[in-house]
Parts: sequence; structure tokens; C-alpha cells
Amino acid sequence: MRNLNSCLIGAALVTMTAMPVMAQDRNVTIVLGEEVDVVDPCMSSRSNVGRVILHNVSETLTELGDQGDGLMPRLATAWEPVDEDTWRFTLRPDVQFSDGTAFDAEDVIYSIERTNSDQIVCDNSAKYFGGLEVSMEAIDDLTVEITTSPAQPILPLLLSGVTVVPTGTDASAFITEPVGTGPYIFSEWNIGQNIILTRNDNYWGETPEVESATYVFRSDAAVAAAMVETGEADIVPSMSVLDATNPATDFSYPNSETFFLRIDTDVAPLNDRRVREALNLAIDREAFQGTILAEGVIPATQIVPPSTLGWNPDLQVWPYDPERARALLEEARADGVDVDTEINLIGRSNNFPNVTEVMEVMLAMIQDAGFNASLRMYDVSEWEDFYSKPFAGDRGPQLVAAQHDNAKGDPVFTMFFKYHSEGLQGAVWDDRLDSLIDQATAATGDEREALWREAFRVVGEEIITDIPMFHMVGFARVSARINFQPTIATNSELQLAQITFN
Amino acid sequence: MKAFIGKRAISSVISLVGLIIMVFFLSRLTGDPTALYLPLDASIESRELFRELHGLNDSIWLQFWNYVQDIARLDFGDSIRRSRPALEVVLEAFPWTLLLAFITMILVTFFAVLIGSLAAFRAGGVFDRFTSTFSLIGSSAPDFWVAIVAIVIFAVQLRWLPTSGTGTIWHWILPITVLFIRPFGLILQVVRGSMISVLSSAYIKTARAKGVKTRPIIFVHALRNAMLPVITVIGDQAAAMLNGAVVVETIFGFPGIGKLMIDSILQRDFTVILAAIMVTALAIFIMNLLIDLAYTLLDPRIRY
Amino acid sequence: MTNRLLEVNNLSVEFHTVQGRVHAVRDVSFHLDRGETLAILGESGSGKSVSASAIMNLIDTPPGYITEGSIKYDGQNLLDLPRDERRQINGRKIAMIFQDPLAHLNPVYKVGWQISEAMRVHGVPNAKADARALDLMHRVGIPDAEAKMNAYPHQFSGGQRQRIMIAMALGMKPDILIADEPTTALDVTVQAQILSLLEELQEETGMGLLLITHDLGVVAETADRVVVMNKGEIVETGTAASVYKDPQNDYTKRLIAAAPGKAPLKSVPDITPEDEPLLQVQHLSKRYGAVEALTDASFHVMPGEVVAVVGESGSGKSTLAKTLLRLQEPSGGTAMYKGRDLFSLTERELYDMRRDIQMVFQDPTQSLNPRMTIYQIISEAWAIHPEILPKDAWRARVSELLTKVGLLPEHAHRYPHQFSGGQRQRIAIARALALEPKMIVCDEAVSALDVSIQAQVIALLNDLRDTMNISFMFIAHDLPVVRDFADRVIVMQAGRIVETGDTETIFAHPVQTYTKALLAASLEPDPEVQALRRAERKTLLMDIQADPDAAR
Amino acid sequence: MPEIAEPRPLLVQIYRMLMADKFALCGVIFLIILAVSAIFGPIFLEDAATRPNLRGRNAPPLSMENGWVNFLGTDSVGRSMLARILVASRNTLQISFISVFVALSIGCALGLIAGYSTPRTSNLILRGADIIMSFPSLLLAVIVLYMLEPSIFNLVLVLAITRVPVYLRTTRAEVLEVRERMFVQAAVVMGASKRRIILRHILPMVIPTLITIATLDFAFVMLAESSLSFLGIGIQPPDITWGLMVAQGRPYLVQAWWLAFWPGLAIILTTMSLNLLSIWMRTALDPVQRWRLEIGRKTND
Repeated sequence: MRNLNSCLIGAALVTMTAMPVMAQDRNVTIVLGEEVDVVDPCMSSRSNVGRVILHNVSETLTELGDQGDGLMPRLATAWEPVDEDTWRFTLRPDVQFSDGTAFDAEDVIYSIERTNSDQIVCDNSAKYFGGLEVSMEAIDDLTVEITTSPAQPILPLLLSGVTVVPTGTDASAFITEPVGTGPYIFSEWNIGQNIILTRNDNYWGETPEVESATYVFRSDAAVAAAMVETGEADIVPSMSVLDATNPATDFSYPNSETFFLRIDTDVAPLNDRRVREALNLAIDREAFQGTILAEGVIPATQIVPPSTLGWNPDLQVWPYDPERARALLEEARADGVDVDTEINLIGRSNNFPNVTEVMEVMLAMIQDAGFNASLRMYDVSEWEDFYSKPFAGDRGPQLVAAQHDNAKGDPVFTMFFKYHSEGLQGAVWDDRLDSLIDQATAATGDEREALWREAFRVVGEEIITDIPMFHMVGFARVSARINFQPTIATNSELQLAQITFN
Repeated sequence: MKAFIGKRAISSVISLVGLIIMVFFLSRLTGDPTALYLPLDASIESRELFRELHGLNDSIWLQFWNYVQDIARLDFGDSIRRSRPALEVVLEAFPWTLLLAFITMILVTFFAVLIGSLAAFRAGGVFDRFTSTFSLIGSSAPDFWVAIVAIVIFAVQLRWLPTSGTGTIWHWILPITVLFIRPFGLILQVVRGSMISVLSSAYIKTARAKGVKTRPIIFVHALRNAMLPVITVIGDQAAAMLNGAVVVETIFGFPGIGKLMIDSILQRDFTVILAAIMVTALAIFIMNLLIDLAYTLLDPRIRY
Repeated sequence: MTNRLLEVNNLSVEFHTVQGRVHAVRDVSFHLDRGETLAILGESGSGKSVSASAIMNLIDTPPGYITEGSIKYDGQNLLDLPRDERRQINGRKIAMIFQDPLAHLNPVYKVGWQISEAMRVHGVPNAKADARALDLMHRVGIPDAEAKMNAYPHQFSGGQRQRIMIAMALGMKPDILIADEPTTALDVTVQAQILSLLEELQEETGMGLLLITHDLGVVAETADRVVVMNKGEIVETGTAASVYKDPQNDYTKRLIAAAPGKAPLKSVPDITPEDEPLLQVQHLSKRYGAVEALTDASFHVMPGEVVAVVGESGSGKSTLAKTLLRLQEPSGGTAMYKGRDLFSLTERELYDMRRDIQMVFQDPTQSLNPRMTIYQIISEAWAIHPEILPKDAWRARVSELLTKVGLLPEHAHRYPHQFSGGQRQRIAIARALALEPKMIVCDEAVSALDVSIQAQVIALLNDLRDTMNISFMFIAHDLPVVRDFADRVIVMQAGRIVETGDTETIFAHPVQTYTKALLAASLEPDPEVQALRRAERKTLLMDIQADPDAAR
Repeated sequence: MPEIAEPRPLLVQIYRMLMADKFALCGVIFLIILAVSAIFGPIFLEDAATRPNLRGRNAPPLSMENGWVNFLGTDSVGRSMLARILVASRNTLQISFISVFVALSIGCALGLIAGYSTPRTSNLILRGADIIMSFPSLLLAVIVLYMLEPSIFNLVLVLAITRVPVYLRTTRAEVLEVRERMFVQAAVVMGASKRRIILRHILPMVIPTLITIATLDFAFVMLAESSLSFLGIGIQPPDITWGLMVAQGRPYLVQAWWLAFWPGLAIILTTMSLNLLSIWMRTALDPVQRWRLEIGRKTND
């Protein structure tokens, strides 16, 4: 009944915050698109949890810089490989958790173990440690060695997603009052209504300007945007392009998602390369830009953004050439390919704003090029059946639309999952590609980059496994009274420490 | 009366059991929630682990048997998504919806009865036609549409009210207004129809012969008689509202049970769905009892 | 103050309907003096109730308009008064009671509240109004009045409800009481009580009583003067005695002639005793839960015989009819018809039996499906029993039947609501005849009809009995009608048959006290005869009060 | 003996009674236009309704600049609003009509059974109705639309099932009242079978009430379908319905109000037409009230 009481009391205290007028206060209100219903730091790879917890309440050993400056120290000050499968991390001294306990190597080990516990299902576990055997050892209070099997060349990168909690945190259930080392303390959670963070005066780093932050939840983007307009809120980290109508407050940022259609290379007529090329040539990518998609989207040649290791600069955006598409189709037909089979476009509803319209337009373009095609939009869980293996045996030719998110700078998971024969979402079965991926996964340095680059060439040019569309952008609305620059990281975190007041 | 409540309770329990069985099995048919909870690139092993942890690998009959045993101990299980007791999650959300529905229905009843009675008194007059037309238009306009337009006008343009959320009394006005429209139109029509027939009944003539003034004739003599069919409709509408003012709660960011239910359905959070249905079904049962009680209070001829 | 309380002059009332203007009341003038009882006599549609409504300002405008005339009370023309002053006269100076008190009392308020409200609206303080309400309850003869103040209308009997209505009307000691058919739906004994209560109260207060009725008997019992209305106009005025003895107008003459119960008593019917009874009922009983509605009833009906069942409400006479027709199942007993027990028939046998025994219900408005045409209603009999008539003969037979009951064949495609009450009852009879039955059960089949119509329908039934040799079981509470039509009479009280005999015996030499009371309470149309009977009745009623068993 | 004349042909009667009620006439004309566009619209306008034209998107309405097809403006990908509304009318009307019809038929049949059979059967049916009523309709929608396909048929199934209890309870309540009426007893006395009593005597009394509810339900079903689309589980593009159009136009309310306005207006107008028609029908179906409409005829003759 706590909530009923609180809303009654709230109703009684009419005047308290009736019309929020933000004068000289140092508090900010942030509108998230989906209710934050768990706050456990080990769930911080969920974007809304991350926007609250990550680097505000809980910190990680390493941090991926958003301005292209690579991996930066956070709770670890340095790291180095000890041997092929072991990494050594040196930890920051004089760091305290908000409950007053000191941060040390045991906490790091405990946090990683907790993340991988089979008592709770942490997103971070599946995301970063799937298929890895991990063993850890505290060399001293501020040094820890982590050994993985098989070897993981990008372990420091992976650890940029693993939040550190104090030893003894409940490992059998999600916690509701997270304790961390970050610049803010998790101080209040009115379930369903808001979450309040307050500044941590014992923070090891610089003291940020923002004194407290209130997170509220609005699933309707138009309402969220209106809240900044009326002064009820300061930041909407993610909103629809449709609502981004005010250049003074609305900023676009690459949201690290890449929109593409996966071609099922196993089913006729899509098993013919000419048909797959024709599909790519049928799409007028320019027509989308600045119309139903934002001006700032970048036509893609592969499903990872250019900042990724091994991104292949030689691949060109497919031109819009319906004539050539038709010719290719005729060619295939002449060779006995059954090009009249109906091709199903499978979209995921609410994947991103306007996805339905985008899919409808793509359908029309594909049909214009002479294809027999149809469109179906599915809810995420059903769409999953099409997207992930095992695929239905009698599925027919399918183009599955998806967004892929890789902000980690290394394409290792992307390549395995999407293009390896055994990858969960792969619709290509090619031995040479498989071995390329296996080699690159184990390689390091320039060799790794060269191998990935070759793999992307095979995928994008030789086989043509996708219809790459765009590197997408997100929109954030930021109130004029504060200074905050959304970046690619805004997709998964929102560091209050980066906010200043005008 | 006691026997009546007992009989009603038994029949409700039967319905509730039927409901639970149906919801349990049908919701299992909506697919495996694993994919929704783990990142798309989660490995087969971690998926397996998840299923094991939530008992999704057991046969559906075993799952059901376990569930029945838990329910018997009043344990609704933990929410898959939130890793907290499902009942706790539901009971946090329910008071919001209850209060929202309660206030809205009080207002709807008051205004529908007032305006409907006046419209009936001069049936066919200008006021009657005006209210009929507008209530019909209001109740056939999509509620999310009305909600957004209301926000744009009253919050963004005029700045009279906050856009959404909770906290102060002002936050309740827009959601209540939007929820108000449809039941208002419906109940207004019922009040009007019922009033017209009551106003032509013999005892109204008696009251006029006694010299009773017009206002007490409408609101004392006629209204109490006219309320009988009306409260049935009020009950139905209130029940519908308890079962979810989904759209309004979604748009206005109200942490109510309707939003919780749709979220849980979309997330396949079965324990929460079941707990939510139990709680709302119980509330609807109690409300129906109150409606029956209201019948006996309104009309001394009705005895259970 | 003069003796003249009310003067209605040249009153005309019109109703604007879609069918055009209907002149409900035309150029009506009458007056009422202090302490006087004026009866307005007329049949349905005569405009008598509209006249009363005009006095009370109860005509809804639209559709009703008073086009002409004046209603003078206390020197003022009521029609010129502003609405609120007019309202204040209602209940305070002029009060009104109605037919069917159950419908006219608000079902959801306590009667005490309703009585005192009549005073509160005229400014009497609450406590005083409540006290006077209690006094009035005592005065009108409600037993245990203190407790009954908090009871609701449905918890009273019909007679008590009318007493409550009277109490409510008398709250402000009005000068004039308008009583619109105050006793029409009541049992004869209750009717007598209510009428004498009104008389007593009038003597006490000296108020003028305007009595609206269709019943010559009521006029004879109570009225000083009578105004006869027909089709919105006054056709005759005079003292009650002079109008009855020496009617001038044709309509009045016809009305008086149609009053039942004046024909010489029938002699013993010419039925030979050796005939087999058509229906032999033995030890029939029917219980509803703990209530015994019918106890150990035994009687028989001969072919072609008219057996009347009389009794007051609650006597079990309708239960008897419904049980015999298997509309409800009996709790015990047998009914032998053509050698078979009606109560142990199979579905199929029951279906066959339905052809032979038919029923005509009290209210033809209710018993005819409003959504079916007359043709459909009558021909449904053959749709159910196709062996009676091939489909191509339906049309001809329907017109034949309609002619037989005195209607026109071209009426076949009309709907029931387009006919008058008497015509509807003829249609119901035609429907019963369509099955060519051996016996027809009439459950109060003429009670709801106007006197002149009643006479016509009885004549029709008589004719059918003679020409088709149909037996009738004629259930009625109205003794004069029974006297004219029945061969034999069964008197029922509280679920039991208390007396049986041929009509002559029952009417001339009743044995049971109850039968005597019934006969005494029934009103004679002749004021002189009625005056004599009144004295007789008073002694009898005293007897009954002394012997509660006899009076249930 | 004079013969009984044949009654006037039904269609002529209906026509004359319609002419007497101008409001109902307007409603009928609107509905006929709608029915015609539902039948022929998709044949002629399919292309204009589905062909995107990103260069002509969100063209404002009430201007002939872009041709008459775009008189009501264009949507977010440049498709004619007019064409889309006309084409969508087929799905919309199909869904609402069939759902309401199915719900009415099933609810009415079960209500008749519940009202005219043993208490046991009646109780069983009522408990079933209780279950459906306390079953969140959204859950039902999700189950059916996920388990099966989000097709029009399945949507109809969901909408129909959730509306059945309303008709069931109304029908039963009316049956309980009507079965005690005297004319039903008169039919029993004549030996009419249960079937005959239900179909010939009780049903005709119940139907007008059900029709009134059904016309209001039409709006309800259209809006429910719209809400499902809003929540992303209703009809999926490229199929179109008015409800879906309203839901899709919602994000554009500020920049391009016409996207949600026209389909919303279509829903409101249809509801109002049906409502007017149902008021007329109640009168026309009731012989006691019918004269109100036949009077008009006399003055016209």
C-alpha cells in the first residue's frame, strides 16, 4: 500500500511541485522510454538500466571512449596480457563504495562471479562471458589476474561492460538498492514512478555539477518530448525522429545500430547471387534519408559501423539501379531460377520509429524491380522465430529485417553470430567464411584487422548475404538550461557527470 | 444475505479456477520467453540455463502442478523479469489503477446522472440532442488520440497541466478526463433511457399531485428508481477499467495494473500475468457484490 | 366562503398526436359543492380522467393542450395561475388518489416518508408532518401503524395501499379529493370498505369528493350527483337516482342496460345427470414452498356447461386454472379428461390435449404477441397443429373466425395494438377457437373490459356455447357477470372450495358466510336497491370481523 | 366472404419508412456509400492506397493541387489518404461487421439457451461468460494473434469472443422477462414447442435490444482494433484498417494532423450513422411504434 499512500500524500501536497520551474537548482530530470523495472548493476547492458546505473552508480574496470579514443581506464588504471590466455589488471587505489567499504581485487572477482552465477540471469553474463571459462586470482589488494579459456584477446574491452559491486552483494536475487563506486548514490526508487540518484560526495574523481537526477518513464515518445518542452524534464535520451522538430534542443547521435535485411541464402530463388544483387540494386536508399528516416542516417555497406576493427572501406554503397536489377532477375529466370516465388519481408514492429513505413516503402521498391514480394510485421518474440535458429524447414524465401548493435569496436560476436554456419542468426553456410571467422577470432593486432576486413568483403561483395541499409541515428532532446552532448554511448549509458549547466 | 454472499463466492471461485487454468495454459502457448530475456546473441547454453532456472524445461503439466501447489500456499512465484515476488509487483501497481478507476467512475456517475436526468426531463429538446450527439462523438473517438490531443493542448500549448506522470493532484486531471469520456457517453444514454421511462410512471404523477417541486421529482422520486439499470452498467464499466486502462496508463506514464499487464504479456512474465488476473478478478468480484448491495439499498423490493 | 368549491366551465382539452388533433375533452362544465360527492361516469376514452388531470395540472404539454374554458377554485381560475402557485394548490387544497395504488406509490420509499412528504412540500415541519402521518395511518385503518410507517408499498395488500394513498391525500386537509377509479382493481369486499372509508372521511372533513368511475354500482353506492361522459362530452347530468331511473340520453340508457346482474336468474341447466363429465377434478392441490395455494379441490365440468369459479385475490382460482392447463405442475390430485389423467400425460399426449382445452387470459394486451399480425396470431394454432387445417385453407378460415367473433376479415394484417380492448379479447377468443376446443378456460376474461364491451363479449361466449357446445370454466371476481353467464358456481376462499352449487342456489340462498359476504359487498347499479343492501352489508361485515376464520 | 389481402411487399415498406426519418435516411445513404467503397474501392484504388511516394509525403489536405485523389492529403510515405480510407473501409467493415455478427449470434444463442433451460445448463453458461469477462481481452488478443497469425480472421475471433458475454447476458435477462409474459403462456397452452416459443415469440422481442447494442458495439470494435494496433498487436501492415491508420497517424498529430483525423472521422461518422439507423430500426421493428414512420408516408402520398 506504500504506493497508494505516496500518491495520496502527493495529491495532498499539491503545491510542492505543481508546475516544476527549474530555476537555479542543480537537479535534472531524465525521461526514459521504458520503465526501469530492475536496477541490478549486472543488468546494465539493458539500455535503460545502463542509462541509470552505468558509470553513475556502478563503474567498470575499463571504459570505451566515445570520441574514438579507445579503451580508457576507470576502476582499473592499467592492464596487460600476462600470457596468451591471462590478463593482469591494476586497480585504482583509494576508491570507496557508497556504503563506505573499500574497493579491492576481491570485489572485482566477486562481481564477475556474481555476474556469471547460475542463481540469477544477468544480461551481462550472456553478453560478455557466453562460452568462456573464467578463473581469477587476486595477486594483492589492487592487482587481479583473469584467465579465460579459450583465450579472449579482447577481454579488457569486454570488461568495459562489467559493473563492480561490493563483495557480499546478494548473488541469488537481483538487488533493489545497488551500491557502487560511482559519482552518484542510488537513493530512492518509487517503483513505476521514478528513480532518484544523488551526488556521491566521497567520489574518487572530479565532483560533477549535477546534484541529483530523477529518472521517470514514458513509453510514449511524443509525451516524453513534450515534457522537455514544458520544462518538466531536461533530457530525453531517446526519442522518435518524428518528434525531433526543434533544432535548438533536439540532437541526433549515431546510436550504433545498423539496419539491414538478412537474405536467406539457402532457399530458392535467394540462393542465386544475381537475385541477391538485384535486391540490393532495387532499393533507393537516398529516398529514405530526410523523409521517413532522419537526415543523418548513413547508408551502410556492412552491418557494423566504420569505427569497428576490420570495417572494410573498399565496399561501396549499392547504387539504385532498378533497370539492372530487372536485367539480373531476367538472367536468373533464363537460367531456370524460379524468380516468381513470393519473397517474404519480415519486419519487427516497433523496432525503431517508422519501421513499418520503411518496410512498406522497401516492399514497394522491391516489387517495382519485378519481384513477387509480400510484407509481414511481427512482434519481437515472434520475429525471433524467424531471426534465430532453428529455422523452419519449409520456410520459403525470407528477408528478415533487423537492427544490429555493435558499439564494442570489435566485430567478433557479430561475425560469429551472423555469418558463421553455426551462428545463431546466420543464414549463410560457407566453409571458407567459417574458417576466416575462426582465424580472425583467435588472431590479434593487424592480422586480426586484415582477416575481419576480408571476411566483410566476402560477406558484402562475394556472397551478398544482406541488404545493408543504414547506420541509424537516435535523437535526444536536451533542455536549453543544461549542456549535454549525446554521443554513440548515449545508446547504453548517460553519464550525469558529463552534464553541465548553462 | 449471508447465504447469498456464500453462493456468489462459490460461483466466483469456480470462475476463478477456470480462469487460472485457462490463463495458465493459454499463456504458455504464446511462446518461450527465453528469447525475450536474453540478448539476441546469447549462447545456446545460457538459454538452456535460463530455462532450467525458471522451470521452463519441465513438462507443462508438471509446471501447472507446481504452480497449483504454490498458489495453495499463496505463493504466486517470482516475476521472471523483475526477480521479485509477482504479487508484490502487482500490489504496487494495483492501487494506482484502483484509485484512478474509482475517481473516474465517481465523476462519471455524478455527471452522467446529472446530465442524463436533465436531458430525459426534456427529452427531444435542444439540450437532450446536444448531449446525445456529443456523448456519441466523444465515445467513438479513439482514446489515445484524445489523450495526445489533450496533452498537446492543455500541457504543451496552454501550460495549464503537467503532461504526464504522477506526484501531484494536477497529474491526475488529464488521465481522468480521457478515461472519463467513453463510460460517460454510455452511462449518460442509459440514465437518459431509464429516466424517460421512470418519469412516465404512475408514482411521478402522484408526486405531482402532491405538489412536489420539479427538482425533487427528478432527483428524489425518479432518480432512485432509474438508477437500477444504471448501476449494472456502472459496474461493468468499472470492471473494464480495473482490467486495464492500458492506453491511458501507457501514455500518461501511470504505473497501474493495465500497463503492468500489457508489459507482462508482451514480456511473457507469466507469474505476474497470473497474479494480476487473480487480483483484478478478486476486485471485480468484490465490486459485483457491492453492486448487488447497492441494489438492495436502492430498491427495498430486492432481497437476497 | 361559499358552498361552491370547484367550477369547471366549458373545458376543452386537445392532444396533438402525429395522427392529428384528438379532442379528448370538449366543452365540459360541472361543479362540486362542499360536502358533496360528484361522480363522473364514463367508459375508457370518455375523457373523464383527462378532466380530472386538467384540474390537477397533470396534463403533459406537449402533447396535451387546454384550449378553452376555466377551472375555478376559490374564485380563482386555476388556469391563469403561475406554475408554482398552481403546484401549491395540489395536495394542499385539492388532492387526488388513483386506481392501482401499487403503481402510484413510489416503490423505493417508505410509506411513512411518502405520507409526510405530502405535508413537508407544503411547509409543514418534519416532526409535525411525521406525527400527523402516523395519525393518518391510524385513521385510515392500517393496523400496527407505528411499525408500518417504515414499511414499503410492496409489503401491503391492495386495500391497504389504497388506504395509504388516501392518508397521503388527506395530509393537508384538502377541500377537494379527486378519486380516479379508486376501487377498480380491488376485491369487492375491499371495495366496499374503501368506499365507506371515503364516506366517513368526507363526513368528518366536509370535503368535496369528485369520484371518477366506470362502475354504476360505485355511483349508486356513493354519489349524490352524477355526470355521464362519452367521447369527451358530457351527455347527461343529474342526481344519481334520477339518472338511473330516468336516463334521457341514449348512451346513458345503453350503459345502464349493459350493467350485468339484472337478468332473471337462470333456472337449473338442462343437463341430464347421466352424461359423463367432460372433466373430473379430484383432490387437486398446489403448494409453492410452504404456501398452500390450492388445497384439495374437487369438481367436475359437464360438456357444454359453464362453471364459474369466484373468489377474491389469493383465493387460488388462477392457480386452479394454470394447474389444469399444465402451465404449472400440481402437488397432488388428478384431473380426468376423456378417461386420461391430465397430470400424467406424456409430451405427445399433452400436445394432443392442448387442442381440446384452451384458455382466454385476463388481459388481451398482454396475451397477444405485439409483434405478430392478427393473421399470424390466429394461424399459429395450425402451424402448431398442422393436422387441423392445410395451409392453403388458412386464409379463408381466419376470415371465417374473425367474422364469427364480430371482426372484419380485412383486419387480419393489423397488429394487436391497433384494436380496442374488447376487440383484442375477441381476437384472443378467435385464437382459442382456431383449435376447435371442447373446453375454454376464461381467466378473468372480461374483468378489464368496459361494461358495454363486457356484455358483448359475454354474449359472444354464450353464443359459442350454444352453437359449438363448448364447455367454459369461467374464473371471475365479479359476481354480477357470473350471475348472467354461469350454470354452476364454485366459490373459493384461501385455496379451498367453500361452496358449490347451481347459480340460482348460490345467488338466492347462499349457505356459507363468506359467500354471503361476497354477495353483500357487490354493488347494485340501482341506487335505491344499493341503499337497502348497504345496511344488510354492515351487519354482515360485523359478523365477519367477529369471526376471523371465515374472513381468512 | 371477403378475402384477406396480401400484405405490402417488405422492401416497399422499408423504403417508405426510411423516407419518413430523414436522420436515418442520411445514415443509410452514408452507409451505402461506405458499402460501395468497401466493395469496389480496393479494385480501383489499391494502387493509390499502397504506392509510396516519398517525395509527396504529408501533403496537406483540402487542396486539389495534387489531384483529387490527394484531396484529403497524403500520409507519411505519400499515399493518398482518401484512397487509403476507402480501401481500408473493406477490412474495417469486414472486421467489425463479422465480429459483431458472430458475437451477437453466439451470445444470443447461448443467452436463449441459458434463459430457457435448466438452471444447471444456465449456470454453466453464465460461469463461462464470467471467465471471459474477467479474462483480460488484451491477453486473449496476444494469445490468439501470436499463437495463430495476426490475420483478419483471428482478429475477428478475438474481438467476437470478448463481446459474446454482453449479448449473452442481455439476451438471458430479456428471455427471463419475456418468457413470463402472457402471450408466451398462450403459446404454451396452444401446444407450441420450446423451439417455436424461442424462435417465434421470444427472439423477436429480444432482437431490437440486441441490434441497438450491436450498433454501439460496432464503434467499440473499431476502437478496440485501433487500440490493438496502437499497442502493436493488431492488424499489421500492409493490411490497412481505419484503426491502424489512426494508430499510425498518432505520432504525426502535431505535424500532420490529417493522418489520424480522417480515419478517426470515418469511425465517428460510421458510428453515428449506425446509431441513427438503430433508432430507426427499433421503431420500424416494433409494430406498436411503427405508425410514427408510417404517418410520414401518408403526408408524402
